[in-house]
Parts: sequence; structure tokens; C-alpha cells
Amino acid sequence: QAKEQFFPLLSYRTGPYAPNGTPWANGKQDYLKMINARDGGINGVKLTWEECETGYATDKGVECYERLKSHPGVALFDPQATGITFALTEKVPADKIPLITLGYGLAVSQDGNAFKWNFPIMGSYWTGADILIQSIAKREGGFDKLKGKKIALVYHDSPFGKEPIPLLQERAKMHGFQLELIPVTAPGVEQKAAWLQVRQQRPDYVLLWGWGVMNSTALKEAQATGYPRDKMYGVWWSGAEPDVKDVGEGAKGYNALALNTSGQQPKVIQDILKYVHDKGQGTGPRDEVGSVLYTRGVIIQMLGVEAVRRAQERFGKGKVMTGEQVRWGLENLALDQKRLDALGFAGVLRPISTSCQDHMGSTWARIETWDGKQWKLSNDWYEADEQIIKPMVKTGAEKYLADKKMQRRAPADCQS
Amino acid sequence: MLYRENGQFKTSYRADQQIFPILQDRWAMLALLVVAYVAVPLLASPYLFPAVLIPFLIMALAALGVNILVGYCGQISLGSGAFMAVGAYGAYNFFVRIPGMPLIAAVILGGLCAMLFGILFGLPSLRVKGLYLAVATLAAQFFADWMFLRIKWLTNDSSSGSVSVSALQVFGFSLESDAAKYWFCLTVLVLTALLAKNLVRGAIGREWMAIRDMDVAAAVIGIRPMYAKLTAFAVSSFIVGMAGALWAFVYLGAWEPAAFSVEQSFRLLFMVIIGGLGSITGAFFGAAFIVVLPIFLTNVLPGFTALFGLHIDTAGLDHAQVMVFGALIVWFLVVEPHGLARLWATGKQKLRLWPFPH
Amino acid sequence: MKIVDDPGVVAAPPATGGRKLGEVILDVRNISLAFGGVKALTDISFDVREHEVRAIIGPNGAGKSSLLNCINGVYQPQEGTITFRGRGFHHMKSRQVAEMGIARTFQNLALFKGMSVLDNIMTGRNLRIRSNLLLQALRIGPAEREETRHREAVERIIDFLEIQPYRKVPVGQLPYGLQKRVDLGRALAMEPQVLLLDEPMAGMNLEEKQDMCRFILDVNDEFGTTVVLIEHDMGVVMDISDRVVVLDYGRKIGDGVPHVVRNDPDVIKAYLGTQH
Amino acid sequence: MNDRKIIIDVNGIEVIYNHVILVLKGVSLQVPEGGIVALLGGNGAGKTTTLRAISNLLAGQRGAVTKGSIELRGERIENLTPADLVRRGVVQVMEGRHCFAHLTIEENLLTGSYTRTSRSEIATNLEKVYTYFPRLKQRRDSQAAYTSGGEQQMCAIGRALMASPSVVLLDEPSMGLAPQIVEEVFEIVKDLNTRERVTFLLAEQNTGMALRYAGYGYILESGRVVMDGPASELASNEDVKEFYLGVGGSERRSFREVKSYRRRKRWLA
Amino acid sequence: MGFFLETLLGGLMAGMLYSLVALGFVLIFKASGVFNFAQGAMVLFAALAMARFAEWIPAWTGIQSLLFANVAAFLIAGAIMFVVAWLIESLVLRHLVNQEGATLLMATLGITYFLEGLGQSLFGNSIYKIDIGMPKDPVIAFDKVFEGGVLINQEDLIAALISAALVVVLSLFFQKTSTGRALRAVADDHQAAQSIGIPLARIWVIVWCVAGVVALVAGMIWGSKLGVQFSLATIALRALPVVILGGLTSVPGAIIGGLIIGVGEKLSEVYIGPLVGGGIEIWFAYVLALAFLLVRPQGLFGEKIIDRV
Ligand SMILES: Nc1ncnc2c1ncn2[C@@H]1O[C@H](COP(=O)(O)OP(=O)(O)OP(=O)(O)O)[C@@H](O)[C@H]1O
Ligand SMILES: Nc1ncnc2c1ncn2[C@@H]1O[C@H](COP(=O)(O)OP(=O)(O)OP(=O)(O)O)[C@@H](O)[C@H]1O
Ligand SMILES: [Mg+2]
Ligand SMILES: [Mg+2]
Repeated sequence: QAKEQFFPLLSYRTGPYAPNGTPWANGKQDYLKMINARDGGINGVKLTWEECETGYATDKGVECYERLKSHPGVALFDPQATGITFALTEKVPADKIPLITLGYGLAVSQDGNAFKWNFPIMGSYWTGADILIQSIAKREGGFDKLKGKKIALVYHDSPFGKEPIPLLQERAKMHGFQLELIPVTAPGVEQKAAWLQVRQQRPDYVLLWGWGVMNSTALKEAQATGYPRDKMYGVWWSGAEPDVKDVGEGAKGYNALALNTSGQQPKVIQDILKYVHDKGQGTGPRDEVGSVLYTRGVIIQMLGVEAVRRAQERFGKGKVMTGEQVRWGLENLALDQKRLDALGFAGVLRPISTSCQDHMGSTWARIETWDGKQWKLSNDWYEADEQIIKPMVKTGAEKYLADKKMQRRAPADCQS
Repeated sequence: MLYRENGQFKTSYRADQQIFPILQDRWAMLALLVVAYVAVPLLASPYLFPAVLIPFLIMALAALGVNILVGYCGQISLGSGAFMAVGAYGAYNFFVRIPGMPLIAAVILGGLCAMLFGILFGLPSLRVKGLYLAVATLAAQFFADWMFLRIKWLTNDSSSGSVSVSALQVFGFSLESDAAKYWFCLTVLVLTALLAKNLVRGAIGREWMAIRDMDVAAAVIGIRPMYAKLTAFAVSSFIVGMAGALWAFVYLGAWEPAAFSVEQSFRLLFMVIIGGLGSITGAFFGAAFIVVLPIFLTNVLPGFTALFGLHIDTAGLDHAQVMVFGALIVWFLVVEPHGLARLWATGKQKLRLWPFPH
Repeated sequence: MKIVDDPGVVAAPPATGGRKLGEVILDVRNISLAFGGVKALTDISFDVREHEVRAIIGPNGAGKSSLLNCINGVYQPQEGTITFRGRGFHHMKSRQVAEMGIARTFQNLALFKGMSVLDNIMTGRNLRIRSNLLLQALRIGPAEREETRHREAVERIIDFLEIQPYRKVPVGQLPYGLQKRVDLGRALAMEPQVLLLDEPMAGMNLEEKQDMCRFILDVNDEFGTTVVLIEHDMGVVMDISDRVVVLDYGRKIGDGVPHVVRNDPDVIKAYLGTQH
Repeated sequence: MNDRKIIIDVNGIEVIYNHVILVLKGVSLQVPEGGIVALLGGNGAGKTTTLRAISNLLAGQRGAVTKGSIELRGERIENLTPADLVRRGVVQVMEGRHCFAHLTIEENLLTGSYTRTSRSEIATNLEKVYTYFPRLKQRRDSQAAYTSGGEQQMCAIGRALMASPSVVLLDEPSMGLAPQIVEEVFEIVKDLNTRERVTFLLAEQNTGMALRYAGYGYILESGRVVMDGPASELASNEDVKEFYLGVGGSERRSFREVKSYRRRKRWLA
Repeated sequence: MGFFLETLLGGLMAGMLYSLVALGFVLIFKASGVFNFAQGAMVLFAALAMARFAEWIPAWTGIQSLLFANVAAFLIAGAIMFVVAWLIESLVLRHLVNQEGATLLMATLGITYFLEGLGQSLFGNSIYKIDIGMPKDPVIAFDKVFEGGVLINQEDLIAALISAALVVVLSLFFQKTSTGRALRAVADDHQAAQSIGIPLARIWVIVWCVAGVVALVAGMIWGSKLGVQFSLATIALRALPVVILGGLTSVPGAIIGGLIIGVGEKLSEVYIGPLVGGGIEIWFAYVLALAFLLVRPQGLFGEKIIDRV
């Protein structure tokens, strides 16, 4: 039996969210291919994978999970959808497989003491929303300037879109700005009423919390109603190429959160081009390599691979790790700048270090702006304000535990 | 000539009124139950249970409910997803708000919530008919979608609108294992199917079918359209609501309103039409077709194309799967417009004549 | 009305005219019905006596079916009243009419196509079902017994109409003539006091018509059921009806015993044609 | 009938509905050019099915011809569409009216002339139908669904005539019509037959009437032809007299006096 | 006041865009009694074809003219829709003559799946652009009359005009020609239509083809507004209340229904939405349509539902 670590890849290359799901899924696959080609796997353990199409639908996602979960050598699942994450959160403890939900999923699952198997690494919707408010405050010249301002949240009417609301309400209370909530029914192809409301309310800023076709439609409607694009701030799921390419000049000035850079300069991307695409084994088209969502896929997969590597350090190099062991690896990630540079991710993202209590590891993000042709990253990094988020996470996690009649993990549990 | 009823004389109307008047059918049914209760759990893999069998059972239950409304009473409904959602969230609220609420009671109470909702949205059927009604029932669907996203109380104040349940128990037995879940769903399904069968072959069932086939004539022989339609809505949405509760509690464990989206409504309608309108067995065939076939295709197509040396990527696979699925629907309809259940009945009829052609 | 067990033994019916008719059971007074510009019925009055066979004839489009529809509560006449056993109605609800014991058959076959012959006729008993939904679902005790009781009654009708072999056949697949019989069976299952028949013999050959006449007369003789009959076959009308109403263009142009009506020049002109 | 050319030749056909119900068990019949042929038989004998087989309308009923052949003027027609047949002059008047419910009577008639292109021909045909059925003219603007049963029957017959057919398959034309209209319908048949040499194949329950106007007759029982012959011969046959004409023995019997235990004598089956 | 007008106008124009999709439903229903669920998939399919060919043609021919690319792509997509119509007739409808509505509905669902799969595997599943030179930026009118003026979306205005023109042409076709009458006859009774010589096959190809072209126009306009990708098929769900409110059998009904739904849904979202948390427009549209149905069960202009005994 060959030593193989198996990565189940849930993806959606079809359906309403396919334009965004595809580059993401390609990045994930290409990274695995590259590791196999360049390093021969992790310490000699080959990486294998299987893709399963969810179409962003929960029941199909669950079916995929059930199909792939008992595959030998399963490491972790990345559900790629908020709805599937909810369903799997209930299932993984029994199966002992960790979930990695980079930049999405449940905000409260940052609390590793309550959510042993969930890893919302690098950010949740709460940290994202928090950073957006920070950057707006900075633009205005301080939090005190937010007083009396009006900020509208145009959001995908689903748990994904609703997650940031509690945080924004908290911030609104703190700084005295007015928060307008404008839901858009999924998938978001008809937004006329929403933008009429924007026109009526004349908010100073619009936060865009969309996914898939909703983003480009929102930008087009903004153009059609004459709302200034540079007053619009999107979450990191509203800041990729498919969201703006089609709008082109019309989206000029629009800002979005960036978890990562884009472009083909980073060494890891170069490696992918060299070891995978040059060999004709690329999953998608070559010019998509290095795009925003593609790079995010690469990062997710890198975290998975590093978690396995970390686990091997403890449980035995060159062995196939179990889900439980990989979970430990995810909980003890220590990707400092040096490590990132070595991995070829210099400048792509900030260092990450997770712990038993903190399953997020990093809450840093930047703002990028669309100049009509491409995304331009600003150099200011923001970190979500712990003072605000921590208590909220704690209360949320407590409620979850109470509902489930579960206990917080004992400190001893963190050692296993 | 193994399968024939000749020589089986009924000595009373009671005997003739049995669900399976033919001896062979009774044995076959018994065998089927034994297989379902004993053999399947022994043979099924850890994948089959949660990914195929349980969704099949729950969807068959839902299709059964929809079939009562659409197939028996002729009121085409596209709001079944909403009834499922009401059942699920209704059961959820009873389950989490009332300490010690047993699962079965919660599921039934969820069904009752769905029943009230169903009656409410069934009221327009007194005036609106056919496709107009079908489209109008979408109002229920979108309203329910909205309601569970917007009214926080219904989701126990969860910030995102998604909720979860765990530690399910039935009469003190834990429902953690897949086999236990399977048995539970199977039992609910078998019992409901039995009750539903009794209803449709009894007086109320005849009222429904009369309304479906010719409502003016039905009124003339003293059937009250209002009563017949509203009971159909009530019974149907009760069953669909229970299915919704099971889908949420047993299959998903955690869910958001999108789990019961309009696609779900459509899928349920497909099931009853493909399976056979106005047939209890049809619900089973339909659920099998719609739930199992895509999964089967996804599992089989890559191997199949590999035979020809073709590699097919996930997207291509999904497209191929969807196309084959669509083509099969059309093909089955061309072969037998009245659904798989009718195809099955025709097959049985042929078997009865066998080895003679006619 | 009780359906007899043995339909074979039927006493020879008394000859036309010599029959004893009862009181007026159904009285139609000054009924008018219009659809937009079309006057289907204008000021129609006639009565039906208990136990009689009352025929309604008239050219196509004269308003015969509409008249039955008014009695039945399918159409609501704009004017006039209908009195049943002394109770007057301006308009009636279908369900009320059924409860009072008026049943009917339809010209264009209004059977429940997807259901078997047995089920179709069983629907005629639905008014009498007493067990509630829950009992029916569980099918225990009283519900089961009730079902069996009604089944017996229906089986007697099936025997009577000689359609035993088709019991379990979906009616949509039956030939036209048999469907007409099932239609009659469904009406009979209601055990009505008044039976309204709309062209029960259309599309039948002679022998089948004879059978149908026999059924109608048996019901009439045996149970004293009053029959109101629309029919275009004059032979049938002459032979089996006690009194005849003639309609033309929504107006009544004749009313009386068959041989009188038949020789009425107005009726001949409007309906029968000169050949007869 | 040997002196005339055969226009429709049905040769030993079997028809099965729904893949299992065998209805026609080898029916053969010939219709001579310019003739009137009656198809008689009790309920469920298979008359309608035979007509459907000829006009190729079986598919919509999920029926199929499984054996035998059907020829129109020597050409096999099993694979033609009903529309092709209409263009070859064969039109069927379907049992049970089948008017287009939402169209007015006049629109119904006009759709009947779908295969005709000449405006003047259509206009003449329409006039002709209106003279045949004055009642239709009165109700020309009402939707067909809201006309009486008899009016619909006239509409169905008239609609078929609008196609200027050379062969008409008439299924129970007299059903639901008032006596004098029945008479008229048969007069129309005779009229068209003699003046325009239209061939008729008519399935009828009204045996007396049918045999009076037809030249030749076939009697069907349970999907088989049990007797055929010139109409006059059939009309004088004792069995036919007794069972179809009701004049068995000596006199016409009253419907009131028919003995209830008398059962039909079957020729076959 | 200015804002109210603006909402009203926005609603009217959104409604016209719905009508365009609704029209496809009405056409096929009116002409064959089939409730064509595949209409949404046809919009997607046609739009995908048009978008991709408009992209490929300059690459193949070397001619860089946008106009040429668009016209050629439109024609090719139209031809493809013709082939689709022909295939649907000969592979599906032909075999389902005289079947019940539910069966036919189901068959169109099968077609929906097939077209969605086929469209995406032939033309790709990413997001594509249709650029027919629609003006994207708003104009402000009446800024002298109201404060802030009334904002008018030129793109929508043009689209609304196109759909109005289409509706006029099609209603004339149905009312005035003998083919129009034949189509209505087919919808009433397949078999009777066959029996008097109406060639169902040809009729159906024609109708589905026309519906295909209507879908193409709808796809082009919506595609130019939203970009062409899978979600375009879901527009059908927004058009359904329009169809039933206007009446399943009425071409002008599609327009009036569209206007009523468009206005109703936008006004409700803007004025009632904020009171109850928003997001109500989609169910409000359905409830509005339902309310109308309670008064007229056949929709505003639909043919009366006939039930007679
Ligand atoms: N669509 C169908 N499916 C199944 N069986 C059918 C169908 N149509 C007719 N039959 C059967 O075929 C047999 C012959 O029917 P057909 O309609 O041809 O008789 P018919 O001679 O025209 O009778 P009638 O005088 O009552 O019209 C009948 O037994 C009938 O039950
Ligand atoms: N619902 C309706 N709407 C409009 N007109 C109607 C309606 N019902 C009946 N009519 C018209 O009323 C007149 C009488 O119809 P009715 O059906 O009562 O005639 P009938 O005497 O039964 O004729 P037939 O012997 O042909 O069945 C007809 O002209 C018919 O068109
Ligand atoms: Mg009548
Ligand atoms: Mg017949």
C-alpha cells in the first residue's frame, strides 16, 4: 500500500456560483499537483485528491462528504460554502475530520475551545466587517468622524450575508453611525429595488456582501443608479476578477477586502506554472493562475499541506496522518514570515499561528481597489479589533455549547 | 405462469378490499419489508446509509405527501419546499424550546405546523386552479424562505438564521449511528405509507380523486370541494412537514432556509410525476429516480467514460450527469407518460399473461 | 330506496297511462336563465310528480341540459324558484341538492376518469360516510365495517347494471356505452328520490337502449324513484315516460302525456320533423 | 361492390392499447370509392378503434397497429401522419365531439379548412356548412365549450366538411342529435355522396338509420368482423333484425315490454 | 415625489424585462398547451450561444467590428435555437401527443436539465459578456421639477421598447393569422387538431422556434445587463408571477402583468420592505399575482377556464 494523504475537494464548477468557484477549485488542485511534482509529496507521502461537485447546494455537499469521508488517508474538508459548513459542523466530530473554512463559515467557530473541528483560518465575517469599518474610519479621518454617517449593507439574503450584521450593529452603537440593511434575494440577479433604496437613503458608504453573480450585478446597478463606486466596500468574496471584469470601467474605484495578493509574481505561483502548467497538467487555463480566488485556493491547500506536515512532525514523519492528527496540525500551525518565504508565499499573506483557543490564526487583511483593469492593493494592513470580536465570539460559543449541552474542552484536551 | 391471480377467489368484500389482494403480492411485500429492515442494514456500507438510503427514505416520505395533494387531489403545488421548511423549523422550535421534548413528538408537532401553513396556503385553491394554482403556491415557497431568514424568533435568535440539533434520541435509543437513523426513517415511512394508503383507498381518497378528475360532477354528487381540497392540503402538508423535520434533524443536522429552497419544491414535484401521479408506490419510484439516479450517475459515469479512454472533469461530469438525467426523464415519459408506477403495473400485467403475449 | 338483491325478477310494469302518480315532488316555477346575450331558458315552469318518469325533449340547444343544471345547482337561474317537497329555493347549492336526494347523470360523461368503476360508484356513497379522517387512516373497526357495508350496496348496483367484469377497470378505458352505465350506477348509489338523466341512451345501439330502459324502469318501479329524463330517441320517450315537457329555444312549447305531445303540431314542427 | 375501385383497404389488422390490451383481432374491410360503408356493433366492439387505426390517430391513445396493413388507394398509410392523410382527403370526425373549447364556433369551422388555401373555397365551404346547420350560424360567435351537446356535434361534423374531404370517417354522427337533425345529417351524407362523390365510412349505433343510407355494412363483435354484406341483405337478416333493429319476429317491441332476462346472442367469443 | 416617480419608472421597466421572459411561456402555452419550464434554460442557452459566438467570431474571421460580431452571433444563436426547437419536437413532443399537462410539464423539465447541461458544456460555465453597446450610465430627468431629479436607466428604457415591439408583433400574429388560430386549436385539443389536418410537427417547430428567438432576445438583453452565466436561468422564476397575473394565454397580458408586477414589487420593497426587514419583493410579487387570481382565476387577460358538464 502506497502512502497517500487524501484531500477531498468539494467544489462547484457548475451552477450559479461557478464563475467564482472554478478558479478557487483550480488553485486548490494545482497546489497539490505542484507539491507532488516538486517535493514528491510531504516527506514522501504522496498527495491524492478527488473532486466532488456540490453546486453550492447543501444536500449535494453532504452527499459528497459522506462519499469521500471514509476514503483512506482523508486529511480535512474544505466545504467551500457556508451552508455546507453548517451541515458538516454537526457531522465532523463523529467522524473526526477537521473542517477548514478560510474566510467563511461560522464566525463563532474561531473559538477552538468550543469548536474543536472547525478552522476559520485568516478571518471570519466578523473580522472582515470589522476591518471594513476600520478602513472607512481611516478614510474619514478617525472613528469619531463616523458619527452621524450612514452605512448601508447590501447583502446576499442567506446566512452568509447575515453573519456580519451583529458585528456591524455593535460598531454602529459604538461610533454612532446609522446602519441600513438591504437584503438581496439569492442568487441576486434582480437588484433594482435594493439600489433604489440606496438612492433613496443616500448612504455615505455601501458595504457589499455578495457572492457570485450578485457582485457584478450590484456594481452594474450602482453604475446605473449613479452611486459612486469608490464609496463601495466589498468583503473578500466580492473582490475577485469575475466580479468586476465584466463591469470593467464601470467598477472603477470600487474597494474590496483582500486576504491575499493576486498576480503571478509570487514564487509559489511561479512554481505552479513551472511544475504543473508547463507540463501541461494545469487544471484550468494558464492566465487564470494567480488570480484572486485562484491564489486563495492555493493558500487553503497550502494550509492543509502544512497542517499535515506539522502533524507529521509530531506523529511521525513520512506517515499518513489521520483526520484527528491533521486537526492537531491545524491547531498548531506556526507559519511565521520565514516559513512563508520558504514556502514561496512571501508577500502573499501575513504570518499565521493557531492555537487551541484560537482557530483563526490571523485576522489581518488589506483593501484593494479596482482601477478599471486590475486590482490595486493598498499597503495598509488592518487587524480586526480583538476587544470587540473576542467577547462576541465568546458569548456566541457559550450559547452554542449551552444549546448542545456540551462542555468547553479541558486544557488537557488541547494536548491530544 | 408464476404470477397470476386465477384461483384466488375472495369470499368477502373485506378480503377484496385488502391492500394487496393477490397472495403473491402479499408475500412480495413481506419479503421487501424483511429485506428493508434486516438485509439492507447488514449489507449497506457506511456511505450508502447517510448518502443514499436516508435521503431516499425521507424524500420518499415527502413525495408521498406531495402525491396526495398533486396526484390524488390534482392540486399542483410548488410550495412543498415551504411545507418542509415549516415542518423543520416548527419541530426545531418545539425541540429546543420545550425541555425534554421527545423527538417523535417534535416531528409530529412540526408536521402539524406545516399542516396549518398548508391549509392557509391551500385556501386560494378554492378559486384558483391548475397551473395558476401551481404558480401561486410559489408564494408559499418564497414567503417561507423569507420568513425563516427574517423572523429571528423562529430560528431561536441565531444571528445567521441557521440552526442545528444534536443528541437525538428515540425512546431512549440514541440516533447517532447511521443504521439507527435508517431504521427510524424507515419506520416513519412505512407507517405513514400505510396510513396514507388507507386514506387514499377510503372515502376521503375517493373524494380527492373525484375533485381531481371532475370537480363539477363531484360537487353534484355531494362532495364539498372545500373540504376535500383543504383536507388534501392538510394531510399532504402534514406528511411533507414531517419529512422536512426528518430531513433537517436526521439528514442535515444543521440547516439554513436554503436547504428547503424552491429547487426542493421542484424536485418533489418531479418525483411524483416521474414516479406516477396518484400512486403510493409511485412516490417510492420517483424518490428513487430523483435522489438515487444522479448519485448513481456521478459514481458510474467516470468509470464509463474511462472505458473509452476519456477523462472527464468535475464540471463536465456534472453536466453530463444533468444531461443524462434530463434525457432519462424524457425517455421514461415517452415510454410511459403516467410514470414509473404505471410502467411497473403494466409490467406486472404482462407477467400475469406470461408466457402468452396478450 | 334499497337496491334489491336480485334484479332478475322484476314484476311486469303497468302499462303507460294506467300508472298511479303521486304528489308533486319537484316544482319548477318561472325559471329564466341567460348567459350574456344567450337566453338559455325563458320563464319555464313545470312539475314532477312522485314516482313518475318525466321526459324533457326538444331540439339541440333548446335548454334541456341547462334546466337540469339549474335544478342541480350547477347553474344559478336569474329568475324563478324551484320547490322540492314543499321547500322553495331561489337557487340551490350542489351539495344541498345532493343531500336532499336528487342525483343525476351527465350528457358529456362526467365520470372520474382516473378511478376504477368500483371507486366511481363508491363516490356516490360518500354523502353517507360517517367515520372521520383519523378512523379512515387507521381503518379500524367502524371505519372498516362502514366501508364494507357501502361496498356491499355498491356491489348490488354493479350486479344490477351487469358490469361485474369491469369493476377494477379505470373508467377512461371503457367503451362509451359502459361509461354511461357507470354514470347511472354512480347516481343510483346515492339512493336518490329523484334521478335526473341527461341523454342516458345516446350512443347506444338498440339492445343497449333496451337494457338501459330496463334499468330505468326497474329503479322507477321497484323503489319508486322519480325519474326526469332527457332523450332524443322518440321511441324510448314514447314508451317509458309518463309525461313529456317540450322545450324550444328556451321556451316551453308543450307539456303532457306522450301521445298527445307527439301529435302536437308545434312539437312536430320544432322538433320531430315531418317524417315522424 | 366489386365493380368499384377500393379506396380504403384494411387487411387483418390487430390493435393493441398500452402494449397489453388487444382490441382488434384481425379486422379486414374494404371501402369502395364513392361508397357509404357502415360499421356496426355494440359498445366496445372496436369501431372507434378501427377508424382511429385508419386515420392514424391511435398514437395519441397509446395504441398501435401490430399486424396487418392499411392501404389508401393502394398506398400503405400506416406511417403517414394524420395531417398527411387529411391532405390526401381523409378526415375523421371523432367520437365525442372534440371541439376546440376556447375557439368560437366559426373559428372552429375555419380551422377545419387549415389544409385549404383558396379563400373562395373556404368561404363557400363555410356557407355550405351554415346552410346544412343553421343552428351553427346562430351560435357562430359563442365559444364552443359553451354550446350544447348537439351544437358541438354539428360543429364537429361541419368542421370536417370544411376540409373538402374525399373520404370521411364518421364516428357516431347521430349521437346526441335531435331526431330531425339526425335525419338531416344522413341526408347530408347522402347528398355529398351522390353529388360530390365523397366516400363515407361510418361507425354508428343507430343501425336502422345507418343501414338505410349505407351501401354495405360490417358488423363488429369483440374486435372481429362477424358479418358483412350489402346493407339491404343485412337489414333483412333475422339476427340483425332482432338484435340491432328491434323488429325480430314480427313487430317492433315497446321498450317497456322488453323481457329483462333476454340476453344477447353472440356470434363469436 | 421625485423618488416615488423614479421607483415607479424603475418598476415599469423591470416589469417590461420580465415580460420578455414571460412572453416565451405564453407563446408556447398558448400554442400547444404546454407549460414550458424550459423557458429559463432556453434563455440561458441562447444567451450563452450568442455571447460565445460574439467572442469567437472576431477570433475566427479576424473582423474586429463589434456590430458584425453581434449580428453574426445573433443569427447563429437564432439558427441554434431553431435546431433546438426541431430536436425538441422530434425527440420529445411528437411522442407525447395528447398527454396530460402534468406529463408535458415534466417533459419540459427534462429538457431544462438537458439544455442546462448541454449549454454549459458547449459554451462554458464562467461568466461571459454580451456587449451590444447599451448605454450604462444613468440620465437625470426633470431635475428642474423635483429635487434631485428622476433617474432614468437608459439601458432599461431601450430594453423595454424592444419588448413592447415584440409583444405587439406577436399579438397581431396570434389574433390575425390562420396559423395563429391553428395554434390555439392545438392548445385546446391535440388529437382533434390532428384529425382535421393541422400538422402538429410543423406547428410545434414553428412555435418553439419563435419562443427560442424570444428567449434569445430576452437572453441578449438580460445578458447585457447581468452578464451571461447560469443564474440567468433563474430569471424565469421572476417572470412566473407575471405570466399568471397576465393570464397564461394572453400575449398582451404578459406586458400588462409585467408592468403591474414590476411596479408592485419595487414599490413594496422600497416602501414596505424597510418596515419588515426587506427582501420581500419576490414573495410580494407572487402574493400580488395571487390576489389578482382570487378575483380573476384565469389572470387578467387569460382565457376563461372552462369547466362545464
Ligand atoms: N385508450 C384506450 N386504452 C385502453 N383501452 C381502450 C382504449 N380505447 C378503447 N379501448 C378499449 O378498446 C375496446 C374497443 O373500444 P372502441 O372505442 O373501439 O369501441 P366502439 O366499438 O367504438 O364502442 P362504442 O360504441 O362504445 O364507442 C373497448 O373495450 C375499450 O375498452
Ligand atoms: N355555460 C354556458 N355559457 C353560455 N351558454 C351556454 C352555457 N350553457 C348552455 N349555454 C347555451 O344555452 C343553450 C342551451 O344549452 P343546453 O345545453 O341546455 O341545450 P340542450 O337542450 O341540452 O341541447 P342538446 O340536446 O344539444 O344537448 C345553448 O344554446 C347553449 O349554447
Ligand atoms: Mg344537452
Ligand atoms: Mg366508439
